Amino acid sequence: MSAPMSLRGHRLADTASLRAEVREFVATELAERRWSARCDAWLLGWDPGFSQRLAARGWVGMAIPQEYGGRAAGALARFVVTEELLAAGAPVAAHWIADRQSAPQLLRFGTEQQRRLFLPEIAAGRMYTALGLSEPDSGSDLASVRTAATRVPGGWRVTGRKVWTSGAAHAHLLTALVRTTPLEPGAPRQAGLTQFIIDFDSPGVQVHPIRLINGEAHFAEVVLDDVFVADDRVLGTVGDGWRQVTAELAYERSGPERVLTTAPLLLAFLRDAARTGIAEPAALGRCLARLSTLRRITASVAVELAAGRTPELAAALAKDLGTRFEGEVAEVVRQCRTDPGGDEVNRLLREAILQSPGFTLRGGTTEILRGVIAKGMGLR
Amino acid sequence: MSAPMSLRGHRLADTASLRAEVREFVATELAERRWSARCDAWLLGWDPGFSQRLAARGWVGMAIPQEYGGRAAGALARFVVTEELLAAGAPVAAHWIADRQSAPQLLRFGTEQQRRLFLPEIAAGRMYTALGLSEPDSGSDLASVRTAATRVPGGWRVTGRKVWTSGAAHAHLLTALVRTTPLEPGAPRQAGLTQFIIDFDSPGVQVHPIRLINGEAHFAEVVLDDVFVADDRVLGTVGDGWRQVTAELAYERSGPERVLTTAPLLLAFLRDAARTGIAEPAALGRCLARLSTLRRITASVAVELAAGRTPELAAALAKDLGTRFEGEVAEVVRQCRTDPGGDEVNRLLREAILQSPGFTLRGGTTEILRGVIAKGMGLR
Amino acid sequence: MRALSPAEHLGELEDAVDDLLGRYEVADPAVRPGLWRALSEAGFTLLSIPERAGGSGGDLADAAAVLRRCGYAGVRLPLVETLLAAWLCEQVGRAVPEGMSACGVAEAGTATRLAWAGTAADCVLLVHTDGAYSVSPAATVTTAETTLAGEPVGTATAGPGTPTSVRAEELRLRGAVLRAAMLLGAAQRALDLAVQYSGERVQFGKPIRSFQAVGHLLAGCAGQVVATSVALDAALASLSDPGCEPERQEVAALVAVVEATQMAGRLAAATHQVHGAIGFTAEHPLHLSTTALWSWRDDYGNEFEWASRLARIATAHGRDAWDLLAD
Amino acid sequence: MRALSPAEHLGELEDAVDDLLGRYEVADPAVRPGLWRALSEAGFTLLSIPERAGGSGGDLADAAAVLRRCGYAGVRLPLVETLLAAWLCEQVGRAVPEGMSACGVAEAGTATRLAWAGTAADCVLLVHTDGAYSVSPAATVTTAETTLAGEPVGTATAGPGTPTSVRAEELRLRGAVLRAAMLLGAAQRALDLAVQYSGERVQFGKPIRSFQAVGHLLAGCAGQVVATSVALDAALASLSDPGCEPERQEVAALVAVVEATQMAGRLAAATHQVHGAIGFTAEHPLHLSTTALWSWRDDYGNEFEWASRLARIATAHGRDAWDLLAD
Repeated sequence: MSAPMSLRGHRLADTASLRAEVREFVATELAERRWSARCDAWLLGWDPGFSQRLAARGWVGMAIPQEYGGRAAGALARFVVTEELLAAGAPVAAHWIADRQSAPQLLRFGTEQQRRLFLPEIAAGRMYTALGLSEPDSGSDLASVRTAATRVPGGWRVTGRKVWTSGAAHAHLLTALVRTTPLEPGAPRQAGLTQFIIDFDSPGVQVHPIRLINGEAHFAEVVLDDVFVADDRVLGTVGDGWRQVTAELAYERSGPERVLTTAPLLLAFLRDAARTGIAEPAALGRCLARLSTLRRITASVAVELAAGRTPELAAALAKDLGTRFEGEVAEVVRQCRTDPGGDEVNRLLREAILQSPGFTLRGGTTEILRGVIAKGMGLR
Repeated sequence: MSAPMSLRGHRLADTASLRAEVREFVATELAERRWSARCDAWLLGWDPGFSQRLAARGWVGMAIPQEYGGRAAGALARFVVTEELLAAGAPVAAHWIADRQSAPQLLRFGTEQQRRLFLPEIAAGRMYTALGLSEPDSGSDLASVRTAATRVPGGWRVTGRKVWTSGAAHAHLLTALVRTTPLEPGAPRQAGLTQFIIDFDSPGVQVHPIRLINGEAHFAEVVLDDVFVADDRVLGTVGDGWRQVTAELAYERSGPERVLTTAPLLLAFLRDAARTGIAEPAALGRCLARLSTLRRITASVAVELAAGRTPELAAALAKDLGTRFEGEVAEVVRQCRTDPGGDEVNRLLREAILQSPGFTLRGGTTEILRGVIAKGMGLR
Repeated sequence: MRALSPAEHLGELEDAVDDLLGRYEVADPAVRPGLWRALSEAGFTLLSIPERAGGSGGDLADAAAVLRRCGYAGVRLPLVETLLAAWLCEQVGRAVPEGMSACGVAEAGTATRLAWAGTAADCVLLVHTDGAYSVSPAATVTTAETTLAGEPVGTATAGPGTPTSVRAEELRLRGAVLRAAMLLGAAQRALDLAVQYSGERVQFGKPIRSFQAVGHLLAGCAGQVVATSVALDAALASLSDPGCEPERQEVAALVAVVEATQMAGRLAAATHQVHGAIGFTAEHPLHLSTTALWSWRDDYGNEFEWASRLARIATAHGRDAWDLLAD
Repeated sequence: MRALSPAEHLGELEDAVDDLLGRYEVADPAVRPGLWRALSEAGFTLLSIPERAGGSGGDLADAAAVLRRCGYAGVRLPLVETLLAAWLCEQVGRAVPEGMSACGVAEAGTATRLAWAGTAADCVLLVHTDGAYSVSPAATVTTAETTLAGEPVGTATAGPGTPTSVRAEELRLRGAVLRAAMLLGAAQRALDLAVQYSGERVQFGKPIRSFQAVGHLLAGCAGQVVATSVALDAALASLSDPGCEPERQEVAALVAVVEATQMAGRLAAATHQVHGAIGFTAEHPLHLSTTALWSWRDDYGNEFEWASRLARIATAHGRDAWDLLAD
């Protein structure tokens, strides 16, 4: 039980001027009515123009070294930019996965050729990626991969289905986890998996949008029908896919995007509440305290990750607390408003409620996360 | 999932005059300073004088037929008296188990001799009983009984230990669940158990009080060292103890005592709040709504039980909701008071908090209850 | 012929409603006009309104049984609003509208965010002017948007009409009680779907219902549903009893509404959690229930308002609030 | 000799405190005077008070480390009160009491429910008269009763003393932050006991920690403890930073106090639940932690007051409250 206690606060004060710059940029964009704030904007807000304007300011690819077109900014700087954009509900979805997950993976596991090919485009906010992990019926059991590849001259032929792939309708590349060694009875299911970089334009790739309860289709099913993948599009080592993906989950479980999804609603409500007052202040206060704490925890995790450590337990705790916080915001706003609320609050409230089932699903359900925590505490 | 939906509200309006009588009696007792209201009074409020004054009004043994000295009042009348006494925090502990559990068991399973011997004394508020179910390390697993009896001429000799026996320090009789057939490997553990009625004065019975976190000792460990129990003190059928006790659990899971333990605190707070106001009305309102609903549910269960039905699932639901409600009352009072509170509120609040760990333990933990519910819903 | 007991009577009524609903693809907005006609012709839309006033007779329990089964089936029709409009008209001796009706309170001549305004044929408003209330058909009505549940809301205006003693709070609370019946139905459906799914869905080699966390979550849901069911029955009985004091009626109604609106949020969250990703898709029926739970709970005021009102009434009575909280 | 990093320094300090505490049967009230002397002689009772003012030097993080470990061990001594009294005396240039001290706010000349009043040798009051504050030693002090945690509380009176700009809210909030450190220690102990017990206790043939419900409950507890730990570190850093604006300090302190007081109730309930009946007995050490959690959370105002205050500050800033909530 000592590990999760080792988190120490990281001061963000030194990044105040960067924060102010981002805020000014956002204010200008809003003044020019280029977009409206959205809850869950890293999923819902697909806007290539915005991604490119952001990249022009140096705020995409901040973790990518300069030799590959990035900014090599520190983890805290990147954290601050991300926080501000999410709090503003800015449309960051297009470059999100490329910037947050694909770029670090390419840096860790990619070939020099792959890095030179993809990273500058990602840093320019022009190349977007999607992840092919979940499959039909796999749910939280990610190792149950059935999409399989067979060896052919110069590469592989991949057949199978991936579901819950966000951004598949518009992304350029799919990073898919594929079984490259048939599963032997009794062998660990985690063995024999490989990551491939698949171009969405490849023959045999079909994308079927999945319409959600909000009527939109940000996820899709990706059908891979005998798709050829050249050897130079293997990501990392053949057979090492499970370890590579698991490392990736540490990224997916810890960021401000696990806390701030509904922050645009909360902040819009605070803006209105300064005028209308609040009905049940204690509930709002508890919510604000938790927001403050979670911001500090996610900042700490970001710094730890940047230092090469993997605070898996702390990250799982952050996400367990964070995703529940995201869902509570809508209830707190409902509880505290003294009148039907302004139009923007109502719009964001509706969005927050409709997105809420997803908060605890993505990147590990509450059950899975608490299992990770229990294990980390030595309970399993 | 249809069973728990079958509860229909039972009107209590016809019992208004009885309710008024009880309330007047309570007011007189309080005016004469005979006792102070307590939370959890059915456990903490041991007062033989009160039990006998109550019996003199006909409010003990209300479910016992007149031929055995009881009142044969209806289930709703008994429910109303119980509700009023618990809400007032009156000291009902002495006669509680005899009236609520032993009398019905004697009526269902006892011999005519046992009934004639014990029931009139119980109805007079003079004979008190205790239950010997839990054993060291048994926890929620009641079938793991190790207290054992061996056959001797004219009866049995019982050796073992019972823990968490409430009222053992002052009660007259112990109804103990005892293994009378040694456990064969592979045989169901529920078989071969028998209920005995054991006089606390019998040679070989020792009572060791268990001091609780509130500094009081309402529970005890009862050590049975080769205690002789005559054949005429077997309760019901030899070997049928498990079934008899399980039937009893339906009583233990459903009454107003699973809801109203902290009602004296809530009502004292409402009395003060009429003067001082409340800080977070929504929290109080939710608590009051739940109190109202739970009163209706427990009334329905009482009527069902009296009609000979065993609404086990509904009773488990009532207790699951009820015991959590009991614990929430203290938090709601803390949340809603606008000043440090009157002396009685503070005294009751402290009592409610210190008793709170027990609310979800007795008569089946939350885990066990939810297991019963899940099973009743067809989930297991 | 043997007289039916109240429970048997309600059971037959529910079966008849289910039978009718089963003949429609309820989720499809295109069936709404036809479904309404069928429900109306069967006499299901004006239950609890006396026949002499143009209603179908029966009592509030009958009306609530229909609402509950329609909520269960995922119906999107102005059933509550039409009952409210009819009740309001009956109170002041106006003709009860025969078809779909919207109904609500107009402050300063205008009712905003009014469910079904502009879509329903009629719109009856309780008009609040100069401290007095009157009942009036709407003069102008426009549809503005749709709710989370996919139902139209709009704006309506009206001038003063027939004076009435009915106040805004009473109308809203009555609406919320009727809505609670629909919420209960929607919750029962969501729970049934979750129970069913938890048995079908296999993960890590066994049905997810065998995971303790899932079983307990569903058991907690069942408790919420039972609580609402019991509280609603009591509220309907209280509102139907002319001998019951108005304050007791109000408290019983508030208790039911607080239980129902709290249940709504919890059931929506828990049943989505059990369903995982599949319940998040438009193709799965769960959202028919959960979007209703999220939307309807706020229709006539939200759970926190109702709970605060209940607390204030109770606090005014001090210790004697105990008496008001069950009878 | 290598300089210690802040974390190493705190670690050594904590080890030294644990070492000292390990020599006492902390749960026994009879050891309190001796334990106090030992803590005092080791310089642990006046950390964060400058040496020139009669303290032991060090900063708030040092003081909090001592409080946390004492909270962990189940200590019942006026550690927070003595630090508050010393700070208050230092603010106005009065001599810092050397021994145990009570400390609190006297309204209209009297402080009620004052922890350790009558038992501690000294009692320093922040006296509120005619809208102004002053610091004064108590004139009369009486012990009235004991708290849930078994600590004495009493009443003290004082007339006006040395004028000060410190206000009641500031003193109470500072007390609550220091108390949060003790709450954190008590919570860590309760959680450690529960984790340990869940591995030892066998039910239905396996250790109860292997039941999903138990594992998840403990995981939830760990989250609460981490949240408080992170928030408290930030509050201490903020209060120690002379360059930090008072409003930011207040917000950071409120966040820590809200986290700590919420954690207290949840940890007490959950760890008792895991322990079952055994944790309910006086002989088991759990209650040393849980009675502290229940009692201390209300010492300087309760979690709902603090949370409301935080909400009001944030609401006054509107959207810009975002800026106040982390730095």
